[in-house]
Amino acid sequence: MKLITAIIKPFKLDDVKAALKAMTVEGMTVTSVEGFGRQGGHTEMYRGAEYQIDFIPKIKIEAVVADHDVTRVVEAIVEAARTDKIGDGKVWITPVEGIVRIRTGERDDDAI
Amino acid sequence: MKLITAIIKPFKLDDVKAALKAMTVEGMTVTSVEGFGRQGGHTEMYRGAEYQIDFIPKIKIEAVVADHDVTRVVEAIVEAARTDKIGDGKVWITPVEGIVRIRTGERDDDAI
Amino acid sequence: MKLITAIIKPFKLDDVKAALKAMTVEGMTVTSVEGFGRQGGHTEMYRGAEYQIDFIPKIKIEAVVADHDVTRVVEAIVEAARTDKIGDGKVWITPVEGIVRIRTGERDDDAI
Amino acid sequence: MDSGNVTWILVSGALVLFMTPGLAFFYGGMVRSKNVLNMLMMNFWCILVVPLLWVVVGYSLSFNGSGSVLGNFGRAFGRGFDFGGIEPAVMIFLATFAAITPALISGAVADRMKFAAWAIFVPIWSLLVYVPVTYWVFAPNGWLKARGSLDFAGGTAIHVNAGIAALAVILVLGKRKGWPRDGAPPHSMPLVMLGTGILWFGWFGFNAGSALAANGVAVQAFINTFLAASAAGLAWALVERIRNGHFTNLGVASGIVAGLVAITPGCGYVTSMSAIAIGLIAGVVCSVAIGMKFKFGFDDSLDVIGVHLVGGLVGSLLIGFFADPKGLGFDFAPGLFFGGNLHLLGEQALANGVTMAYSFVVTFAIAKALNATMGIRVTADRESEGLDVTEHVETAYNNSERTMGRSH
Amino acid sequence: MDSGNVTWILVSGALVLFMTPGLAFFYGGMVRSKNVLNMLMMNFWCILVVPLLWVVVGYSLSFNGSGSVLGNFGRAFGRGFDFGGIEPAVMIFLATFAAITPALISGAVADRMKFAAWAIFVPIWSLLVYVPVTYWVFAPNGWLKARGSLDFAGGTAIHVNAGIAALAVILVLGKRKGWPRDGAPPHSMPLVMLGTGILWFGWFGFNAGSALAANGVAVQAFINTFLAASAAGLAWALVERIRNGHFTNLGVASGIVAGLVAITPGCGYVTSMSAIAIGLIAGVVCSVAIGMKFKFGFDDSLDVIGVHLVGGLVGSLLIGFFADPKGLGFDFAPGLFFGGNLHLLGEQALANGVTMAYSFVVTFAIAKALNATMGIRVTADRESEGLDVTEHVETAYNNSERTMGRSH
Amino acid sequence: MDSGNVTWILVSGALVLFMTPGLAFFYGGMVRSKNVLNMLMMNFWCILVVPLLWVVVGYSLSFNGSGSVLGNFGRAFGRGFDFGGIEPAVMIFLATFAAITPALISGAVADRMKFAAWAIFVPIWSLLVYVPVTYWVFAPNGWLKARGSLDFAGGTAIHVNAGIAALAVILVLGKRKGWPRDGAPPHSMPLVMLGTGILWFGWFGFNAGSALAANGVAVQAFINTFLAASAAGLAWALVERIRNGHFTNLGVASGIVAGLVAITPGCGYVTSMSAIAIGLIAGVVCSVAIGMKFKFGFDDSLDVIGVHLVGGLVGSLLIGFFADPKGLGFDFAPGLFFGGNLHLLGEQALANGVTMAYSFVVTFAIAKALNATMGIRVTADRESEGLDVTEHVETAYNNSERTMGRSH
Ligand SMILES: Nc1ncnc2c1ncn2[C@@H]1O[C@H](COP(=O)(O)OP(=O)(O)O)[C@@H](O)[C@H]1O
Ligand SMILES: Nc1ncnc2c1ncn2[C@@H]1O[C@H](COP(=O)(O)OP(=O)(O)O)[C@@H](O)[C@H]1O
Ligand SMILES: Nc1ncnc2c1ncn2[C@@H]1O[C@H](COP(=O)(O)OP(=O)(O)O)[C@@H](O)[C@H]1O
Repeated sequence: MKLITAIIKPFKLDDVKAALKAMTVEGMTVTSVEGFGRQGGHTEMYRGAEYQIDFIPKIKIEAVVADHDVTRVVEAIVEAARTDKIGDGKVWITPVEGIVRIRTGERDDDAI
Repeated sequence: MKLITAIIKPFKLDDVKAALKAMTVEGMTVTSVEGFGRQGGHTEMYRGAEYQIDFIPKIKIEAVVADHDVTRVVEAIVEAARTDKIGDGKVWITPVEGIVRIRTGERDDDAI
Repeated sequence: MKLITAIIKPFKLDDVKAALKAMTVEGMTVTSVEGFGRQGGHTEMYRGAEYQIDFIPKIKIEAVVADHDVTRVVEAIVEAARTDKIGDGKVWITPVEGIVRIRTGERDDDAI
Repeated sequence: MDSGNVTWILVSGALVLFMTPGLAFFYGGMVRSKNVLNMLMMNFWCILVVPLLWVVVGYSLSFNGSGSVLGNFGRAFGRGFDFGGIEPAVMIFLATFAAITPALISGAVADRMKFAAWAIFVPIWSLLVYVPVTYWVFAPNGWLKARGSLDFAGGTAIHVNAGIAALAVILVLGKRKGWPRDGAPPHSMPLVMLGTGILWFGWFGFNAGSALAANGVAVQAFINTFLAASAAGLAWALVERIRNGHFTNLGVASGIVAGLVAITPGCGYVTSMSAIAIGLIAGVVCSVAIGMKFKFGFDDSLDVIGVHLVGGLVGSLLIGFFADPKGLGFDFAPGLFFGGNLHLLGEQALANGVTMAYSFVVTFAIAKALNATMGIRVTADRESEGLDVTEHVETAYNNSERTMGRSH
Repeated sequence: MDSGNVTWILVSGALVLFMTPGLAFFYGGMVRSKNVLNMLMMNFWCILVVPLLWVVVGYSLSFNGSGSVLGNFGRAFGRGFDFGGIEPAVMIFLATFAAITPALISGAVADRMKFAAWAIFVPIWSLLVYVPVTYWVFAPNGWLKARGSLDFAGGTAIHVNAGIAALAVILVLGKRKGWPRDGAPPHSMPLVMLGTGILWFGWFGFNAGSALAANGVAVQAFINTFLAASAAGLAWALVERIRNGHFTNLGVASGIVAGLVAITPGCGYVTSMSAIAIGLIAGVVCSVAIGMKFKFGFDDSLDVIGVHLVGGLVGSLLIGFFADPKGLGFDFAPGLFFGGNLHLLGEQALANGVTMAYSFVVTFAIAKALNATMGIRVTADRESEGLDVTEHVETAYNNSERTMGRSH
Repeated sequence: MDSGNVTWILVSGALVLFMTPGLAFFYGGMVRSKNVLNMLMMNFWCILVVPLLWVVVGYSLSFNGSGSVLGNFGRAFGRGFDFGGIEPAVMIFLATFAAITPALISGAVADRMKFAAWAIFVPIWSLLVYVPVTYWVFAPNGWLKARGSLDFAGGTAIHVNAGIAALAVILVLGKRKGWPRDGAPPHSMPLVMLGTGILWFGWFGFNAGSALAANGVAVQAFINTFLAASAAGLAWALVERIRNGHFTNLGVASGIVAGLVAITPGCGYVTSMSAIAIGLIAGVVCSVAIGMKFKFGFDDSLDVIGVHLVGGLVGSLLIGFFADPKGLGFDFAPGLFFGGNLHLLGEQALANGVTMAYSFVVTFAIAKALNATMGIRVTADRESEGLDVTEHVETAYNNSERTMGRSH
């Protein structure tokens, strides 16, 4: 199994979710994060003082998937999240050595 | 060392923390996340327009533990987080290649 | 490639970001988390009832870096985040098997 | 009709109407973020339903009559008023009192009551409990008033009444899951403090407006309202500082409200220094009284009993000591400290005792009846998931930047 | 000068001024957190620019004159007032009406209008639309008033006027990206409810203050304002309960505002029971009317048309049925239900028809002209990123514990 | 006693009381979320402690006397008042002024002052600084007033006084860690805007209420308060637009408050057009003045000096130019633009100079003394962790769904 982590633009979440649902990825976990990257940030101004805000709201999606699904899932995410504008984000893959479904105690591929 | 990641129901955090504390896991990091899974979401309604909310508040716990502790810790979490109802969440294990305690510079098992 | 995960004190984020920027780490993702550790928490009191708050606000930084950068980056983070007081946090390293830049489809070291 | 008096009554009415949203924020800030909309809704509901009921029959039954126990229908459906006189203004001013009284109860039932049951409870309780008690205490011929008890702006009829009713309802409703071991701190203290500010602001209308004219009594009631709130806020803060080592915002807020409750019955009967004394006493007593619930094991979520019942009783009984007709220059029975005898204190005790007994019994019966028919408690699952989503299909805060699909 | 009347007018003025921030929170809570400051700013802008304009020329053109279509400059630059008389108080009281009227429109253009365009739109619209319509409807010699139409506190001149103007602007502005398929729930319902509370509180000044004296009419207007809000809040809540199964906070809030809008034109012309009827009707009609936008495909973000245009029309036309001079004891044309004929209803229809036609055409022209010159819509990128950061370089909520670099 | 005047004073008192929570939200929104409760508490503390002090001795020493420098104890402990007269209403109205004045200072010391030190500072400062300055400026025989300086509602006695005191305290207190390099944007701009709305609303009571009667002066003060706030909000917004390219909410909010401050001393002495001029000038001057702190290196966290000291001075000195007894039709010294000579301007300068000198020296001494005995600054650790948790064992926002253990 692998853990697929995707950093995407917030307004793309609905699309990515739909894409994953369509390919029967049945679970994922979503976190509100802030990203720093080439996209750069913006400046805010309060009573004349400038604040450089380097961090931009992003959404992180984590999904543990079976090995044979990894490529498809990554592609689906990339497809759904792309706007072709800077800041679209990344998807990365890390190894998972085991997973348990808390409710049933099922393990590994059964637990995904 | 391994990184144990658990997705649990928010109101179970206190129990899981107590269980981990009891087995002398001395550190963990907690994030408010939203989960998508079999549990399904709910519908909200504002001025007659329906919003399908697919994401449910969950808590993510991350703890880096020594290899020999992994099984015990996973079991303790599963035990403490279970309500036997859908949506109880998952626990998964990923490899960690090194860890440093920032304050002291201690490394690996000493740093956990 | 490796994923470097750092848990730091919130007010150190600016310093860590500056340090990483200085060494041309061009991307990272930041999450507001709560930490449980030796630092301990604090007590709050509402109408005479005591609440033991075990969790302390922390910042999690995640950065995927090329293998040859790992040591430097970890050291830079440790350096920048240290206050020598308890609760400074941890940095850990996990393996990454692949990464894609959503916008361009570039992969691995090119995508970082 | 004196334009100054009319203005005073109308402004006071607007202020008291504003108190119910204020109460909603005061309570709403204290609950968890998953239950805040339910709390707001329970309060707003009272300013929808009760005023209509009040104009249709409530006012007439509460104030219009010559008997000693209940009014008649002489002012029902808005009829019988002299359009050029002051009475319509007084009637609508009093509508806000009728509305906020059941709203007070909502703090006790927080986090677990079916909204449908609350929706029905409010008008029934208003008719069966609020209306008769108000007649006894306030109507010119009401028997408790006629015997000589004093209640300037609603200590007995409103705070004691609502406080004891809260106890009756929660005895039927039961404790929240996990209580008292588990809990959650207020989800938004700034919201609590906003509610506190609005309540204090509005309470000037509540108390000083109850003079029903812009005269010396109104001024004194205004002064007393101000000072008792300050004194009780200070007292509660100091109790916490001494007992626990810190000044807390929630302590100050609670003290302010306790002081406002306690001065409500006596604000037109005591001098400034007595108002300070009443405030200090109420702050100390209520800050201790809210511990009772843990001792006796009733889950009064937001301390309606500790603040409104106890604060109301304290303030009402202290009239028996502090009432000072000479100091204020108009005529009523003096309290023990100002040349009176035990009679006034006895009447205060009787009025509150009768109110508590009646309100408790009838409220308990209403709650039992609703529970037997429709059920008054949400399921355990709904309680865990939160009442905002399950009872109202809404979420209080959606701070995300996300866009989502919508259908209609 | 009667001190009670002056007090009433000044207090009412303060209350109505407070309504604009209230409206800002009501609207601001409903938008996404990335657009809330833009919404607040559009509203606050109106209380900066319009009152200045009002004192300089607006009031004079709107009220001072003997012609039937527009006033003159006799009171321009604050001149010509009798310092000891009531007129200065009335002038400043009315400034708050002028200010809140364009603010109402902001709810329709939410999330996508260039702030610079709004900044210019507001004073132009006030001068070209608000001022003449106000003269026709309210000035002693205004032609719609002279013909016999009734508008006590601004149903036609304010709500219908702003509502139809909102339609004109959004037809030029276009729909938000993704609308109607995508959307986002209100980012802070407590903020919406706070706005609702402030609006209701302030509306007593709006309606009852419009009597311009603390007299029996003011009292009745106060009562009617109260009851119509309650009734409409209840009606809207019940419609939702029956249609969708739940009582919602946003439903209650929307109903309260709809009721307040609907009673505005008639609050000084109907009795209490009629006010309840008007509130109930408005609550039902408006809760259905807000669905129109999906049917006809205009993106009225926060339902300004469904609530203010429709609510204002309902209330204004219902005067033709419910106006009751005998019931209130002073002199004006009776409605159909109280001995009148169709004449009044006809005049109401005419006044609203004329207002709608004029306001729509002129507003459309202003919006087109601004669009042609400076553009009134933000770029798609700015719309996605949010208007707070892109238009105002500010963020509403920074709940982080983080410290950041600053330069100045 | 005229019922209209009493109503006006009481309503104004309620409005001004509401300003202190308003100020708390205005300031509280600007600090970080870890310090907001400390900010609220510093403000609420003032409405607990100061009113009690005021009734017990403050009012008597500030207003009751025949000497030129200080009052006597003739009204101490609430005694000596004529129960049927207007004085008790005036006394309690003025209590709200006494309370908000030290509250203004809290904005300067944000994020780093020990609450225990603040708790003691407030009553001491009130007695040693506020009371005498008030006597000089306002009491019938006060020496600055007797010489001929004008201060209608508290520009000198309140804003200049509090502003310079803020400077004295922060010189003892020192800069926040990391200032000026590091900082944090306001944690909740909606809270700031709410505070702004409440302040504006309440300020009508502050300024127009200071006429102490519902007369022509009150009306003019009301108008001027309105217009100066609008004009200054607009001016500040335009300065930012020109200088930085954007209209910001915080700019508008700051401008509104600056305008309200600046019109406070002159609101009963100038005409509407002058009020607009004063507002415009104050908006421009204050928006520039808040940059001083970076230049001179004093850490005035929320710009109390830039807004209240500078705004107060501007408004007070401009009386010397704009005072217009003929325009207003009652009797006082005219300003330079309306037929006066330099005398009035000189007196204004003197009154403010004396106030600044006295207030600075005594406040500095109080702060030094407190620092030497108990310490006035929290430890660096507490400053980093935040004052809410460390000083008040509370957290402002707990938006989690989590349940936690509790003991009691
Ligand atoms: N090396 C990295 N490690 C972790 N997250 C990264 C990394 N690089 C970028 N990100 C995340 O991806 C987001 C987008 O990256 P950015 O460089 O702005 O644009 P792009 O994805 O188009 O290259 C960032 O905001 C950040 O959250
Ligand atoms: N494959 C997955 N990868 C990551 N997180 C998952 C995955 N499947 C489920 N989750 C997380 O676990 C939570 C519970 O899963 P769900 O399918 O609803 O119920 P259950 O755990 O009972 O099977 C989800 O809300 C989500 O946060
Ligand atoms: N084993 C662990 N796994 C994950 N996170 C940890 C672990 N131990 C500590 N942390 C994180 O690091 C933070 C600091 O740890 P703590 O033990 O308090 O101090 P120190 O870093 O000085 O040893 C914690 O608040 C927590 O977020």
